[in-house]
Amino acid sequence: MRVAVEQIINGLTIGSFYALIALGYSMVYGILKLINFVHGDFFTLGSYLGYTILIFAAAFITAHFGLWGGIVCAMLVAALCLALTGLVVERIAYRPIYPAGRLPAVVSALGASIVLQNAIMVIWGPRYQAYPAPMIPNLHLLFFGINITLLQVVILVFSFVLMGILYYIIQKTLFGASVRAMALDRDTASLMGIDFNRVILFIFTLGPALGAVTGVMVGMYYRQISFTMGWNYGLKAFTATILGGIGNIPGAMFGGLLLGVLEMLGAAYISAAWKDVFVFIILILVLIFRPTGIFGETTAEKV
Amino acid sequence: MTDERRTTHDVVLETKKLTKIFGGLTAVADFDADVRAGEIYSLIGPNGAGKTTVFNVVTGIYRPDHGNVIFKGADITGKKPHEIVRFGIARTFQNIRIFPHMTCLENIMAGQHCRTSAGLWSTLFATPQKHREEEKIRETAERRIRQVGLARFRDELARNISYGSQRMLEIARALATEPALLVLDEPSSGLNAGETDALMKFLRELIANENLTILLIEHDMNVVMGISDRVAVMDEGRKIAEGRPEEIYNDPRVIEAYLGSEDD
Amino acid sequence: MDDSNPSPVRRLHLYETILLFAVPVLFVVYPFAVNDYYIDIGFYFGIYALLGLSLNIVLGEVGLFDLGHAGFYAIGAYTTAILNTKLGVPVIILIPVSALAAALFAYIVCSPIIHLRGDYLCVVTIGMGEIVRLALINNFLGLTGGPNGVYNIDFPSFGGSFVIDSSIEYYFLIWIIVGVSIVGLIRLQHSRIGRAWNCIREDEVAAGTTGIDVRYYKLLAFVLGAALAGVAGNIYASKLMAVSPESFTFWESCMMFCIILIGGMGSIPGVLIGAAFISLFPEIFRPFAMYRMLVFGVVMILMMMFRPGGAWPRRRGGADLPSLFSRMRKSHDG
Amino acid sequence: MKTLKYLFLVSLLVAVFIPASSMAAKAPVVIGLQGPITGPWAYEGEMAKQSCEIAAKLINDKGGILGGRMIELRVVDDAGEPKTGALAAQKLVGQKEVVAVVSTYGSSVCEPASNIYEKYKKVNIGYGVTAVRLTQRDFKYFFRTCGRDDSQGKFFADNVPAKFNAKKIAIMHDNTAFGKGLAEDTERALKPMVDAGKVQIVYYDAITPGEKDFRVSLTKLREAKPEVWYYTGYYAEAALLVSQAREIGVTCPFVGGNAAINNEFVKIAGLDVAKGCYMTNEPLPADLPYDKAKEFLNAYKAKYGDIPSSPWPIYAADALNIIAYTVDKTGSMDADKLAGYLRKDVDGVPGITGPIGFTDQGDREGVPFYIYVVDEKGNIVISK
Repeated sequence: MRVAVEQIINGLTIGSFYALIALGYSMVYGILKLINFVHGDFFTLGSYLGYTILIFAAAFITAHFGLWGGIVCAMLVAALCLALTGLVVERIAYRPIYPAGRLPAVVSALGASIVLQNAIMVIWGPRYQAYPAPMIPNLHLLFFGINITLLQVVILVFSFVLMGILYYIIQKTLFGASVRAMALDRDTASLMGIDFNRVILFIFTLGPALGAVTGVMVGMYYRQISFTMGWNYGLKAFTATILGGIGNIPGAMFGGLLLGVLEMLGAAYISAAWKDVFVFIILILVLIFRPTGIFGETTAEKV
Repeated sequence: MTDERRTTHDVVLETKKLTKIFGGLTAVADFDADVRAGEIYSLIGPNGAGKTTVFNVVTGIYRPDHGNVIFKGADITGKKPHEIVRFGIARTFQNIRIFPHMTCLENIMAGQHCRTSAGLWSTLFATPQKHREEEKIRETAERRIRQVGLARFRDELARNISYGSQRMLEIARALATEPALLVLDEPSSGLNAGETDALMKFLRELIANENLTILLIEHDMNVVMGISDRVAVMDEGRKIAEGRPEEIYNDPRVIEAYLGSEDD
Repeated sequence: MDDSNPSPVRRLHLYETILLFAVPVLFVVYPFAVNDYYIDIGFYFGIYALLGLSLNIVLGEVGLFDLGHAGFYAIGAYTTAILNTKLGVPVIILIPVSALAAALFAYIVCSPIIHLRGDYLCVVTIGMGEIVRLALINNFLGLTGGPNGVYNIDFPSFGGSFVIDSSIEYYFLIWIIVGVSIVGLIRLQHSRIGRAWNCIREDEVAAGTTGIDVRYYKLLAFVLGAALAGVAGNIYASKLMAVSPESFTFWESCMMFCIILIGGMGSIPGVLIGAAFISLFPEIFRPFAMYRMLVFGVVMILMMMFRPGGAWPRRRGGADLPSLFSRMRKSHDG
Repeated sequence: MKTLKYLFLVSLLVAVFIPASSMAAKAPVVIGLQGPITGPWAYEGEMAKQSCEIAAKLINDKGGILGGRMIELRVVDDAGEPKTGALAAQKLVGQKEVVAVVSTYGSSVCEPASNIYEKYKKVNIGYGVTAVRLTQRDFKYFFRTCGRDDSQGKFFADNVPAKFNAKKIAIMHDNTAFGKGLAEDTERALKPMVDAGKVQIVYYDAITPGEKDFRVSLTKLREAKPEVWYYTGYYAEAALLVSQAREIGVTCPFVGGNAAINNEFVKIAGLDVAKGCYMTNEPLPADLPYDKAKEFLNAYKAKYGDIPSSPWPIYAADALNIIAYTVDKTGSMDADKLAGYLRKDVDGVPGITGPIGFTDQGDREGVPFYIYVVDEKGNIVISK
């Protein structure tokens, strides 16, 4: 029992990372029907920026704002930088290619991913980088014999708050409604006076910023980052997006969390080496029986 | 239309108590109809009456919840679209669905698919038999493209020709499947007056010269009254009237349900 | 209503005619003019061309997003490796066996998922490719050798007398297979099968109501594509004499995807151009050292900016190169 | 946009041709290095390149070899991928001036590459390739300066259980060719003791490299209650493993393989967690009494700030050293002469990692092992 509960908590933690990254995928897919391969690398870049800030500005920030102040500061700067990067990438790699259709955009996205990943390698070097241990809180908590860390609790709470805010924006505000309308039918939405560029601005700043914050959290949680890690997280997060029903915001959140928990349970009760196989088989089974994901609409095509 | 041509009253297509429900909405309810060989049978009714749904059930895109579709005595209920084409029912769509990035001729050649059989091996090894078949496909397609007057666009991508031409192309593609029943979903929508007249003339010639039956959905009353042998009126998923065009034209139920709605 | 006014058939441009004859000559002469390193580059170009042709069936002709094609490639390579090293089956016999194994795998895996649309199919193929790779790493059934892979694979030989073991022999082996595949694919493109595939890509519903068995032709594309990828796997395995999971990653699938889009969907000359780009570019740009992938990415974006339809999109009707071939053949037939 | 296009093309052309036009001075001796300069193992490639550059510089600063000829290093990238590796090898064998090659990191990349070197008769010395089978192919031109999986596995079986008085052993690997090979060989070496009932392997499983979360595997490990835990993979995962293990309450001693513990490990895991972690390792440069080691280490540290964070780059430097030595001694560039000399006459030649000699198969002779431990200050020292 203790093991199972611990695994589920671990699964939720890793799942919340997937979920936050998946949101970025899902928003872009919803509007542009584009698999945004570069998103995993936004996440990596965010993680490296957070690392750099903690390393170089550590003493100053911690002295003025305390331990958590330093972390918040790293997250904010990383998020801002990535929001900007997101816009730049959209402008350079995607905007000129939209009119040509979605498949060329996929290649362009792959190209952008290669560029970003290798730029990170060139700038920070190919070695693993370690988040500075003194900058990271390491307090253990014991609830009824269940071992979790303070950091884990903070990450979980913070992730859920972020997801809650995004959920609120998308589902409850007028602007969110316009994003959803755009996702449903771009032409009609444009005719109704919704500004396409504003929606693009929104998804290409918020998505990467969320990715960056996740990157910093991952850096703190595991302490160690590498320039290739975005590829792995990106693949998992994209899988989560599909699992939940692509383009569907609550679906992406749920898909991410589910994927994390499945992965941990698969590792615990089947085999650590085969856990990804387990996850992909579940994904395939879900899609066989629900061809548009768990939360996907199952409307028949209008003929 | 002259009555002499209708030499037979053989039923080609028969639907029995056809019902299709989407979620809570009954799109088609207990729809009975019989289409006789050699006639033009039109289905009219206000928007949302379930006409296109009937077409989709007949051509296998939807599976009915109840009821049967009988074609030339065979029960084809729930068969897949490509199987139904093989039985001899071909259709067009309300919003034209051609293959935009293929040439006009290729579009029509695709229609011959179900009447030919060359498989993987005979294609890879280019057997003489495959070669002959390909010639036949090409000849049929050439004949049909001339028939609809699009021969000059033979090698043009289908998306590059005019809307009216695309309509004719879609009909030619359907004809290339060598159907006994041609199912046309609003063929005149989007056409100008001249094109509509040409279409009516074309359909009349078609029914006169070929061994064919036509099932039609049409909004344009001039077309309906001008070429139909019989007309069925649908409202809210049910058939409310059936008969010769002039009978329908004067039927008070129809005027109330359908024509009456235009007074709003 | 007859207008017998056929459009004039578009004639080949001069450069096209030149290319048509010069390119095959170039391919034959090339290996005699350079050293083994450049011949090997030509060989890997051939491997990617074959992989590109195989994915082109699925992605280019039918429009199915397959981002797990490396899985089929892996099945072919490992079938060869395992049967050759464990049972001593000659590599040359294993060419069709690998093709069949990959085709069978594709049939079994794709049957239940073939109805999925667009990106849902895409992610399932990604999952399929990853499952294959992970199974190889985890030493599936004790056969795949785990991360070390399988080694000591023989060279292909014809009855033991003629052994293919030099770079130039491999070069011709792969390009003969590519050539044969191109002929086969051109024939398919100009047959009811190829048209059926294109119809499905254009409009699945309309294809169904035009009498095309959508499910059957989608599966056929996957099976044929997998079989060709399996052949590529066989040759790759015997060339390297060893296979290991690093060669069959998701990245490899992405590169195959790029071959098609860089070249042009459904275009055979396009596939060759795309394969050349993917295989030659990293070699040409070796002097860039760690910057070379950076440049590679930038060029990918630029290509899509300037030629979004691919370097050599398929031309239809009139005289595209493939139809010229078939017309030439026809005139031979009399 | 058009100018941009041309500008780009021109810069590409320039970039391609500049390296070719570099001037040739007094004919240097060219030694190749094939390594993963890009790709997932790029950090290994980078360090190997740095190490070889340092090693070459040390030789050149002393006046080179063969009476004043300089060593020139020619690096080719194999991206840690077999096909690219084969092409890289093919590129080097086509260059007649390349005398011999230091090649490469990763056994599955080395396999096809060494086939090519063998076929084209080019001496190649592996530096990060530990799979046993590589030297069992009766190859004439293949050598390696690093040890084999089974030598370390045997060392573990002979020493570690006794040291910790442990009966229950957990073995964990990372599913890389190296990690898995070492784990399998350790298991094999332990087998006689297992059969005799002296020890018990209570846990044997793999984690996935590149992952960040191993809590699940560790929970399983915790439930198996081992008395010593051997991890055969790399430091990046090892650091995470130990941190996470201590978090969830795994208390048994951690022993890493020779790639598991280094300064980066201490940095990532933090001193609290890292201290008291053990590893089986060849003598570290810092512990080597050899002059070469001190010299190399100081030079490396002076240039890059720290010593290499994995053992392999040092083997790469040694491979380069031994090639230079052999060319100098034989005065020949002929591959057969070099291979013959390496096999027969190189014996106890001082290297960074100790005396160098090769068996008839091309394996390194007598790679010694020690148990190391991370001390209170975070230094990695030989455990008493």
